[in-house]
Amino acid sequence: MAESKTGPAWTGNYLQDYGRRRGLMAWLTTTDHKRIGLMYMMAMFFFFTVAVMLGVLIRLELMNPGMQYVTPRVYNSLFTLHGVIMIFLFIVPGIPAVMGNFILPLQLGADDVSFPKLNLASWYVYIAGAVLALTSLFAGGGVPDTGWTFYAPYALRSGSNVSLAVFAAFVLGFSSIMTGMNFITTIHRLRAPGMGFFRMPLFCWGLYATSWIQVIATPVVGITLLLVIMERWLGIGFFDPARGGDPVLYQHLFWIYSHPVVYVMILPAMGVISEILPTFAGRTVFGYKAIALSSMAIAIVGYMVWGHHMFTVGMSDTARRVFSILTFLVAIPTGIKVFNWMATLYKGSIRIEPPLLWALGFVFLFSIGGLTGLVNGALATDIHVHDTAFVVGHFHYTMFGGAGVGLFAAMHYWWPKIFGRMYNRKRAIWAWGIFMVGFNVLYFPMLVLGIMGMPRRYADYLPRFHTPELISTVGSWILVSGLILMVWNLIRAIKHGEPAPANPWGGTTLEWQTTSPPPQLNFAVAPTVTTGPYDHTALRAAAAKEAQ
Amino acid sequence: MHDSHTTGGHAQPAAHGDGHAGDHAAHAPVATGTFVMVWVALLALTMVTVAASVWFPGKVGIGVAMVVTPIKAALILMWFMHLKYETAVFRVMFLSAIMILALVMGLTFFDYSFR
Amino acid sequence: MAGASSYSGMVDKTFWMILGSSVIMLLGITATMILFMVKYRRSRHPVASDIEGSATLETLWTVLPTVLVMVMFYYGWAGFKVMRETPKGAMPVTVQARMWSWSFKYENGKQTTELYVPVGRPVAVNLESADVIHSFFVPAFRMKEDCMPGRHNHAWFQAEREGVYDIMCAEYCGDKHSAMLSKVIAVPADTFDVWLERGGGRPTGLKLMQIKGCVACHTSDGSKLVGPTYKGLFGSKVRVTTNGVEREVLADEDYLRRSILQPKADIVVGFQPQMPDMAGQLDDEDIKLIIDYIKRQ
Amino acid sequence: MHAEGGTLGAAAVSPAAAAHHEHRDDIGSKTGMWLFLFTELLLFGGLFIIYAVYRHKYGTEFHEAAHELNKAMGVTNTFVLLTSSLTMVLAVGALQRARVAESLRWLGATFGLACCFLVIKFLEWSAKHHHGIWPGGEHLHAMPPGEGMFFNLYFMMTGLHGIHVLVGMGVMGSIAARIRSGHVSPSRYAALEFTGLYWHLVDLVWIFLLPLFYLTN
Ligand code: HEA
Ligand code: HEA
Ligand code: HEC
Ligand code: CUA
Ligand SMILES: [Cu+2]
Repeated sequence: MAESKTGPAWTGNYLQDYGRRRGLMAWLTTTDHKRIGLMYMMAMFFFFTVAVMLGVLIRLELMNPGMQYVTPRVYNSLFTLHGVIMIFLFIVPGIPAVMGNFILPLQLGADDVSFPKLNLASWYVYIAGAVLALTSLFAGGGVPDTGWTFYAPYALRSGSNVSLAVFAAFVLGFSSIMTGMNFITTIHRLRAPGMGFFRMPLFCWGLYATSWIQVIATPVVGITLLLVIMERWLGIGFFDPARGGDPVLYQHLFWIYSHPVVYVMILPAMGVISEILPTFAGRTVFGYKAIALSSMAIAIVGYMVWGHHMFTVGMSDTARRVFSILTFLVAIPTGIKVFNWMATLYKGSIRIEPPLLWALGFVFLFSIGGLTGLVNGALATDIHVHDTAFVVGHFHYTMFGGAGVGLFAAMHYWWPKIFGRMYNRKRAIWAWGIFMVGFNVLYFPMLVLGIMGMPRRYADYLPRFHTPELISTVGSWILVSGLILMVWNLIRAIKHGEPAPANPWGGTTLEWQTTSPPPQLNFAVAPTVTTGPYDHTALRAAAAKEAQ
Repeated sequence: MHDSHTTGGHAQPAAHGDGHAGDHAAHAPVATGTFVMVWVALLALTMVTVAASVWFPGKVGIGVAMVVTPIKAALILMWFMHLKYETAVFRVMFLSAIMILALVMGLTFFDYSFR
Repeated sequence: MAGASSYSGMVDKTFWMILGSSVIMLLGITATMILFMVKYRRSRHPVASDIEGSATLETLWTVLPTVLVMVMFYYGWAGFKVMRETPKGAMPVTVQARMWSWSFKYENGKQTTELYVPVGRPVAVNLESADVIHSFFVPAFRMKEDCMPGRHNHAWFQAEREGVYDIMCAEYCGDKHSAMLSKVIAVPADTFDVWLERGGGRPTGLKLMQIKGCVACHTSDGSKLVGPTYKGLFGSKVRVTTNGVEREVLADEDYLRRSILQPKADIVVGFQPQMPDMAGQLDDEDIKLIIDYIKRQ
Repeated sequence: MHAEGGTLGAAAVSPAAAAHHEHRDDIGSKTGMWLFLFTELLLFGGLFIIYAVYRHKYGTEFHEAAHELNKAMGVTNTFVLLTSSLTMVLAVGALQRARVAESLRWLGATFGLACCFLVIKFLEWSAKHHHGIWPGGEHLHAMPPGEGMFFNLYFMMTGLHGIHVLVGMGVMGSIAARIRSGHVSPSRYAALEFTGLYWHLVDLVWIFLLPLFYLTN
């Protein structure tokens, strides 16, 4: 056909309707990876908002000793839902399904992912899982109250809607697997001409490692959760001590998935940071191969450490030692990443912009999270802090301060690309500042509480824990203010922001070579690659020319 | 669905990726005789395991099964499932998946065999 | 909070060692970040240099952290080793956990709801659970080990100072998880010996029900908690579900005994099957005393 | 899901381009298919871990319980399934050689053998059911824990495998229809090839189930 959508005659972009269907229907039937990414974003933020409210409610209840607003039973449901939604609906699909979907094909110089229909299907499966999860709240039997870990035998006995919630997690797992399969294939098959594996942007490497974990670990928890349902239904007794089953085996199977899955959360976030730092330092990344390969190392070693969640369940002492030493090993590739990031700033030409601030916030908060992980990993100390607020502090620092902040960094970095608009810089920096303060006021006291001996999942506590709990609750309010400011700033930009140029930050990867927002088929001219991903020489030459 | 705006044709499928040039994964079909031989081998190996378990129940029978079953699996994978004729990428991927499963099972037994 | 067991010092030392090196690393990283941010910002350093990497540095920051984490592992292991090696001659105590109470059984049959221990003598705890997983956590002693249904986990400690220390349940176990508290009361060894000999023998029915935590779920005054009340129970007709079939049974002695030993056999209509399986924690004589008590309500 | 493997793969190119000139990435689709097979493998992998643990814990009980299984039926079923794998590769080979009718015949044979497998399985299960050996059944409930575990594992693992056989049969049916309508043809046979891969995986899993359950005494 004569008119070309990406040629000079066509000025539209993927946000505008094209083709037969219009409006909502066009979105719901789209196979465009960019639109699917946005649909994930919408759905995810809806659930995130729900879970956030639950989190704030938890803090409100814990502000003072004694029960104030809810019964213990309701409290137990609160943290269960908060955990389930945050993990299965928000942070696991978070960066891969939103940012991965949008950015991966662009960075590879491809039109779309390998299986666009599967991609759309995975969104629907995600929604189906989410609907199931929400149904479990209202269907008879009561809100699940097991914690997000569904430990047997409590989960086998609880009269609440555990089966439905567990089934929801099972369905969501499938969505995650589909995304993983899609990304691996896309990375293997659709890289632009000239882009060898070691010329791939580091975000793609992060997603590649992540996808392997999704494909290989998720089925294990799938079958485990299915067996929990069978057990509740038919009493097959695999995990029920009354029938000769072993509850510890349930924990093994659960963590065989759920430890690797924490790297599903963090690896893409680390990828985002590896993109942002070179861009704003205006130089190439330091130690490209080390960062790329350490992602794979984390993914592989990450399979071998799950036992560190079980140091007190009565595993053999040998197993405890083996898992402890392996846990320490997984910290090393993470350390390599952090050090290379620091070195990337060295002798750069740094511009302080909101994405960079979020990235540095990531490094700071995630380091605290990771380093507290070492306290958990050491046997003697984990015996004391296991299942206390210390662990709660650790995983909020890693998941929220790490993966969550990584997502926020990605949003600030790619927002102009996604919507073609700039947000207000000053407001973004304020929001970041308030967030950083609120975050630490909220979660640092939890580390202290844990060391003092405050167990987690406690609806009520002894008076001696009062002061840190109170400080923490106040922190949650500061955090909320910062986040609301951030979200408002971003949403406002979609309508009222300045139009964004194709490459507002001076990035070197392929997504910056196309217009903002990108056209429906991503690139007007199919890109070819002749250099590594972070080669700034061309940009610098262009800037020098302009200065003359 | 989008045919009102067709691209200038820059959509690039597998022209690059892992470095294959526009291949459609076509191999010369494997000879039927090869498959029949594999099948005969599979049946024979099955008989071996069954015989071992009937005549030498216990350790020997189980030992034979533990050696023979992976061989049968390899036959299926290599010939029936074509792994022998695919690029190395597939074999590497398959081995990694199996290694992870083995690793995980092994680590689990650090708990069960020491308590 | 100060440690009060023989090995809490080891644990704290490990903790400070890891925390110390972590703080140093965190401060180092943060300071570097800020320094580079100031020194190399575009206005002061307009032209970046592309440094691709350095094999020396990569090796350095692979090897040094490896050494460091191995030291951390070693400390953690050393402290843990002490925790796992119960000294010979330690006094055995059985810790019985159930939804949502603790009881303690001494070798001479004495049973309590608070754990009395002698200062300066090792105590070996044998951990049991009647229903779901609980976790025996004494923060001041830096000790924690789960009570697993169907298994016997073990741990030990030795109180170094007199005092009263919290026991908390650290594994989520249902509605009153956060109320599953008790105390360790560490007293001088000679006082302890006197205490242990006093008040031995079998408790009364009511006392037993307090010790075994029945009172957490049942009352005698007609109000219902997690479980039904005992008031007017004996001799009444109870609607129960047996294997999914609803039926009416007479609450006689046999029924009561079955309710206690195999609580999942008949589930009273209107209640969840949450009652712990008390078979392992009560003997025949105990059960008789309890039934006698229920009869009188 | 795997059924779509082929079609989705064929649609890997953006639709706009597809309208223009036909593009497919068979290797890409095959990569996706293998990834899917890995997830299947790991799904069973979870059960294999459980089996290993309880075999370790209840060795003697497992040996006792295995006596109750019908070895002859298990072995027959193995032969049936192995043969069906052969007919499956022959179906693919025939299509590659553009012998469509022959390919359909081999596919039909595979389908028939799958039916045969399920019938034998059904007879076996109903014999057990008859004796109250059934998940949740009272005889199974009354068994010593280890033996109960053996049978519950047996039902879960062969049950999950049986579901895979059923799904495989469904896929074969739809592929046969698509061969007949020409959507799957000697020049685009990937969908049939992937059905084959899936079917061999089902076979592969059974190869392991045989010694684990039937040859364990
Ligand atoms: C994004 C999620 C995420 C990430 C990335 C991590 C990362 C790590 N986690 Fe965490 N963890 C969780 C999420 C995460 N965790 C969750 C959700 C739980 C609780 C689940 C539950 O029970 O509900 C948990 C629980 C948990 C436990 C169990 C605690 C208990 O219940 O008793 C342990 C124990 O070892 C642990 C350890 C670690 C370690 C060693 C790392 C390492 O990967 C960290 C590596 C990072 C660093 C070390 C910091 C950065 C590096 C440097 C600054 C360089 C210098 C470093 C060195 C020289 C070492 N985690
Ligand atoms: C990514 C994961 C994640 C995130 C982000 C959070 C966020 C928060 N969590 Fe989280 N938490 C978990 C994962 C997470 N949590 C998990 C897995 C558990 C364990 C559950 C279990 O034990 O089973 C847990 C448990 C847990 C506990 C322990 C409960 C207990 O053991 O007794 C507490 C207690 O304070 C807590 C508090 C909070 C608070 C106050 C926030 C909040 O701070 C969040 C603050 C953010 C905001 C307030 C955002 C405000 C913005 C808006 C309202 C607008 C948003 C709208 C749009 C974007 C459109 N959480
Ligand atoms: C975790 C809470 C809990 C504890 C602790 C508990 N029970 Fe129960 N009990 C229940 C519940 C719930 C029921 C009703 C459901 C059922 O029949 O299993 C019940 C039922 C009973 C019944 C039958 C009552 C009737 O109305 O028919 C008896 C008798 C009984 N319990 C005795 C005891 C004794 C004795 C103890 C202590 C040794 C005890 N319970 C401890 C929760 C508990
Ligand atoms: Cu018992 Cu928590
Ligand atoms: Cu972990």
